[in-house]
Amino acid sequence: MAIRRGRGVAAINYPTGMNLGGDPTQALVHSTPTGNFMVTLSSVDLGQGMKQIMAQICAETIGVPTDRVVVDTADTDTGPHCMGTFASRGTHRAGNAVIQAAREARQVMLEVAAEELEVNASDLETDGQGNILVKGAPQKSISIFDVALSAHFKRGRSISGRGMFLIPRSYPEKETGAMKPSTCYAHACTVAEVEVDDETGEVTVLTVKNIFEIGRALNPKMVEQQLVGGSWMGISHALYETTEPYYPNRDHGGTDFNQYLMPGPGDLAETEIIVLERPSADGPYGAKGPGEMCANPQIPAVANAVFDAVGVRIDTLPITPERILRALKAQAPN
Amino acid sequence: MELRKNYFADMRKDDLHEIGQPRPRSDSPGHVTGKTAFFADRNFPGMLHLKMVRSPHHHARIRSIDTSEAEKHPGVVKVLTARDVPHNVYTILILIQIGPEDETVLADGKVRWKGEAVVAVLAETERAAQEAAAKVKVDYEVLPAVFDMEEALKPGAPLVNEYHGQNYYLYDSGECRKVRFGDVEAGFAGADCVLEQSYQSSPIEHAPTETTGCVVAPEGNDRFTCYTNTQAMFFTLDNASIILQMPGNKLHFVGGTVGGGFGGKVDVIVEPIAILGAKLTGRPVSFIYSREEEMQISSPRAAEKVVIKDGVMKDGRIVARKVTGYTDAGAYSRHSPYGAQKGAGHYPGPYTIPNVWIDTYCVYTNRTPSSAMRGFGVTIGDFALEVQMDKLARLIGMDPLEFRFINAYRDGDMKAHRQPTEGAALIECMQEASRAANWPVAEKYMAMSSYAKGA
Amino acid sequence: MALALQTFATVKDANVALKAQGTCYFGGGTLVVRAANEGDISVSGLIRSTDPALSAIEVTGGKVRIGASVTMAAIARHPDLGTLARAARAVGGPAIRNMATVGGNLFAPAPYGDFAVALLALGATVSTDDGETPIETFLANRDGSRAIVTSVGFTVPKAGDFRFLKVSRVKPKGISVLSIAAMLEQAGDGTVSSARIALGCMADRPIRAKAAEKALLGRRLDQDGIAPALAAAGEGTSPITDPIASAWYRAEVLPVHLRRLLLS
Amino acid sequence: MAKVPVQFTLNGSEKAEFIDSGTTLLNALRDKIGDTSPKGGCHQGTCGACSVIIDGELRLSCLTLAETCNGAAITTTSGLSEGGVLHPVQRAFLDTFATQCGFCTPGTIMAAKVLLDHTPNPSRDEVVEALSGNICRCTGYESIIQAVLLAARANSQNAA
Repeated sequence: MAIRRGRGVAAINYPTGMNLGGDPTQALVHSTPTGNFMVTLSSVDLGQGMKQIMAQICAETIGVPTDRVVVDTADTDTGPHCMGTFASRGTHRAGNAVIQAAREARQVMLEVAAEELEVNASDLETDGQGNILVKGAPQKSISIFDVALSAHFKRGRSISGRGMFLIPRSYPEKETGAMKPSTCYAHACTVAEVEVDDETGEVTVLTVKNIFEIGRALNPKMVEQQLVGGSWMGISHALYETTEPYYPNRDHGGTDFNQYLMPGPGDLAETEIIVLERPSADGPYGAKGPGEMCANPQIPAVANAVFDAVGVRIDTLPITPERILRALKAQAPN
Repeated sequence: MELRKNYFADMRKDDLHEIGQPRPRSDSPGHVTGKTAFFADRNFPGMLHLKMVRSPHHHARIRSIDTSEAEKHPGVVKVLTARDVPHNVYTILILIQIGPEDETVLADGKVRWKGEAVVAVLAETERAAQEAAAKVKVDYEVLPAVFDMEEALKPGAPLVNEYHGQNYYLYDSGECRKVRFGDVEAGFAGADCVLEQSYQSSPIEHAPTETTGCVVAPEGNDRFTCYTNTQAMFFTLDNASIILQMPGNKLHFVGGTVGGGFGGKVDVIVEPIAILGAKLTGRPVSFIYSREEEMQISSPRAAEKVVIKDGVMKDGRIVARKVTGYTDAGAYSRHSPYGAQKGAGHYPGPYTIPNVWIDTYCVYTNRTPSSAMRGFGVTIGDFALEVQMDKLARLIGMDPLEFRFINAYRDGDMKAHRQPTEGAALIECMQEASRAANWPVAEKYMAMSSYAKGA
Repeated sequence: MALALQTFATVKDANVALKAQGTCYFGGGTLVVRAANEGDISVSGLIRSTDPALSAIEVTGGKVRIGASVTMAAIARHPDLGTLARAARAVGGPAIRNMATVGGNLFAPAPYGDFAVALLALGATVSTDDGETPIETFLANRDGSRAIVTSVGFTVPKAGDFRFLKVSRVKPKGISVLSIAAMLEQAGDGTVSSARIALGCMADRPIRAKAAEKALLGRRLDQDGIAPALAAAGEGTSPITDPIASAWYRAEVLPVHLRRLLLS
Repeated sequence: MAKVPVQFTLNGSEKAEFIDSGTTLLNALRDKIGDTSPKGGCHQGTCGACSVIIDGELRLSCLTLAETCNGAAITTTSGLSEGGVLHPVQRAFLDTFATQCGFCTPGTIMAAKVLLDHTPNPSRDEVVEALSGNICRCTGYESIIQAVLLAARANSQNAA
């Protein structure tokens, strides 16, 4: 009996947004009379925190703190069209639409402020705390609260904006496959370290070190949530998950969380996450989609680590103890 | 988590107020107090429960359906069959002109996978719906089924889906999506070593803790509000509009926080039939997948087979790569033709290779239709590519990490699908991995950059 | 018919009610309520008894009697049942252990029923109003069993004589790849004087590894001593195939895990 | 259908309802009483999203029949915060970013609370064991484990 150790590496990239484009998302932004901002979308928050991120993007663009922004989404009677939350497109597509809408609203806001302060709108800037200042003369300022009141009740201006983001659809050329699948790509490299019990085929993932390049971490704590959860799911895909354990045989598919296997809280690898940021040319504040790609590199990294440990290649997912044991027995001289 | 700000610092503004800040999530207080409203937290008086009668066979002709006993069962309000569905044959990607329509909302004449929806029962209680469902009599003539993609592609295999006419999706490029770049055969001929390997996966479930479902309430003005956990509001609304032949302005979709999606809630399955039930009964209707349905009926990530043939030089350069990918769509398309095509755009991975040949097939078999999942079209391909990379490195006696540096794409490199590389960062990720994992590589690799060569 | 629960003060009355069609005994609910939730419409009447004896644990002179309604959690925390705590904790997660009963575990199909594996190794007896039955006989006939199980009884093992191992893919709460319980008494010279070994998942219900038991007698618990038992461990088994593992895999790793348990 | 009376306290307040016999506590709480904080993730006892505390013990409300809870004291996550002040476990879940989609959160918080009620200073292994019946598909569990450990530290500081 032996517990054998190995490590493996994998490096990947991943496209942001719906493959081949053609996937529009719209956003509307308007201010309330007291200078709070509503973002209206029909995008769906799946738990990844889209509402929070859209609020931060709008707040940054308008120049107010995030808690002054409310996001109203996922109602087709109020929200303008969004293609949906999938393909790592939420932050990128909706974020761009929100920026465009927020910029338009900001412009009206600055125009109203300019009238109040009797300066040119182009001479104004926001301080991020809810005030509009004259560049170079910050003592001359007005609060966004007062600007919104003025816009509503005195000047009859709507501080609002419309945003639409569309990557034009690419059609693959039939014979060569020339096409534009995506405008930006996230990157990752994972090193996994495993122990394999060579009598039972059981694998323990000891550590995973994940390096992710995601364009821009708009909210680092929320990025961390995605990346840690994704890394767990990647290991889960590598070693545990399938609805058809004897594929292509259809029998014995799991029907509950006892039979459908995923690592439990007692199976966690020591997980290290390092984030690099190379802003994308067309992402909101440079962001790319981190949510999907973060679950990919662990799978081959673990597979390669298993080989490094016991010298057998399991080229079929998931890499179950049974597959490892069969391979070890096939390899061993009888 | 650590942010390594030393990379690409010249490309980034780090003086923003809200972006880059770890603000607390505005939705979390609702989550920890149990106040967040998920779709199923809405309860309406008089709500009916929908249960589906499903096919026990992988492939069968339906000779007859007798719902008379079920309709008489106490508590049953309505029993729906294919003839109740206005536009019963549909496909979701028709909205972006990817046809043909190939799937039935309720089976009509045939079932093509075990678990396919045949009859919908609406009753006052879940129990009554279950009991009535057991009284629906369906007379099946069992047909030969095919489960293996290679078998399905052979001449004479049972035909899974008549709307396609063959067991693969027909792209405008033919039986597969193709990418042709350089001369792959010449590349193999000139290579020091050639390695061809095959990789396989089996279906994977999203397994969100909240199962797929919706609650539909008539608004009393000929409009219907559908509370749903779909990942795509208008995509679902527009498909429901087509299936029900109802103008979109009669439909109001309300989503919100979804209890996990991972791609599993982009199919349009529960909403149309629940809206139809609400329309025909005038009552609110709840259709929520059981956990068993979520695990075995909802679309999984497709099983894939990936065959990779590489030509590599002893100095570490990959000179030719041929990839043949097969996506097991199950019985219907759903999003699989799109996923298989996405694979074609992803191969040969983040590496610059002068000669590339890619074919990706979307194959039909008699199993649960597969669809999108986190990493759609790429996850399994990356497993295959990166295990192959490991094998190639060992084949030529090179460190697997150094081998990747040699081939990593950089800004300006032409990809196989003829887009120049922009914004690459693979090299920097690997440099950081080398440090973090204490996996040393030669200094020349640590000195590399993703910026354009020579820049 | 809609589901309905009927509650009786005595086991006797509950047994009478169970003679009606479509009835089933309701213990902790982890099996029967789940089945109803999943659409099993064959049961419409759930019958339970609130007889306090069903919830009692009596330990007298080395003998223990555990009422059928006693939960896994209650066993795991009982001061006199420390040797069994590991087996009780092998069942489910904390919430399940607060609900799952000893009686129910006797009926749980593989890969469930790990505590019944322990009871089989302990040579327990199973009591109903009709009398006592050796657990082995009870398990073999459980599909046709209608009388309410009232308790299980056994001799509390000496510390060190009883060993239990559950192998699962998911930690700490996965269902079993297999489980093994062993009741081993050793003579003064360290040789095994009596052995009862029970296996979970090596059939559709817990079974004894009788060939291995026999092969251990008179042997020491060391690498050489246990070799014949390991070689015989699979005799008479027909492991289940399920989403967790195939019969092939279970058969392959049974001797490995048995060795680890015996040498532990 | 035969209606049966049930009466128990929910988060300290008396509740009395007539329900169909055989109704699970989960359905009674959600559909009759209007407490939707316990979630139905599986109705099989395999996910833990419906976890509640009954007389101090963690239970799965999807496998508990409501009529067996007569006279019981039931706690759900919706009743944990008092006067708008979050329970230390709730606070800790916010501080460690331990919620993503939030569907498993109420059940997991119940499991964490009952652990800390009995074991104020748990080890990591004890936390892992206590959470083992609560499936989370988003987080990978680490942030939840950290939340419970943080809540325990907060408790012990308050006690000191």
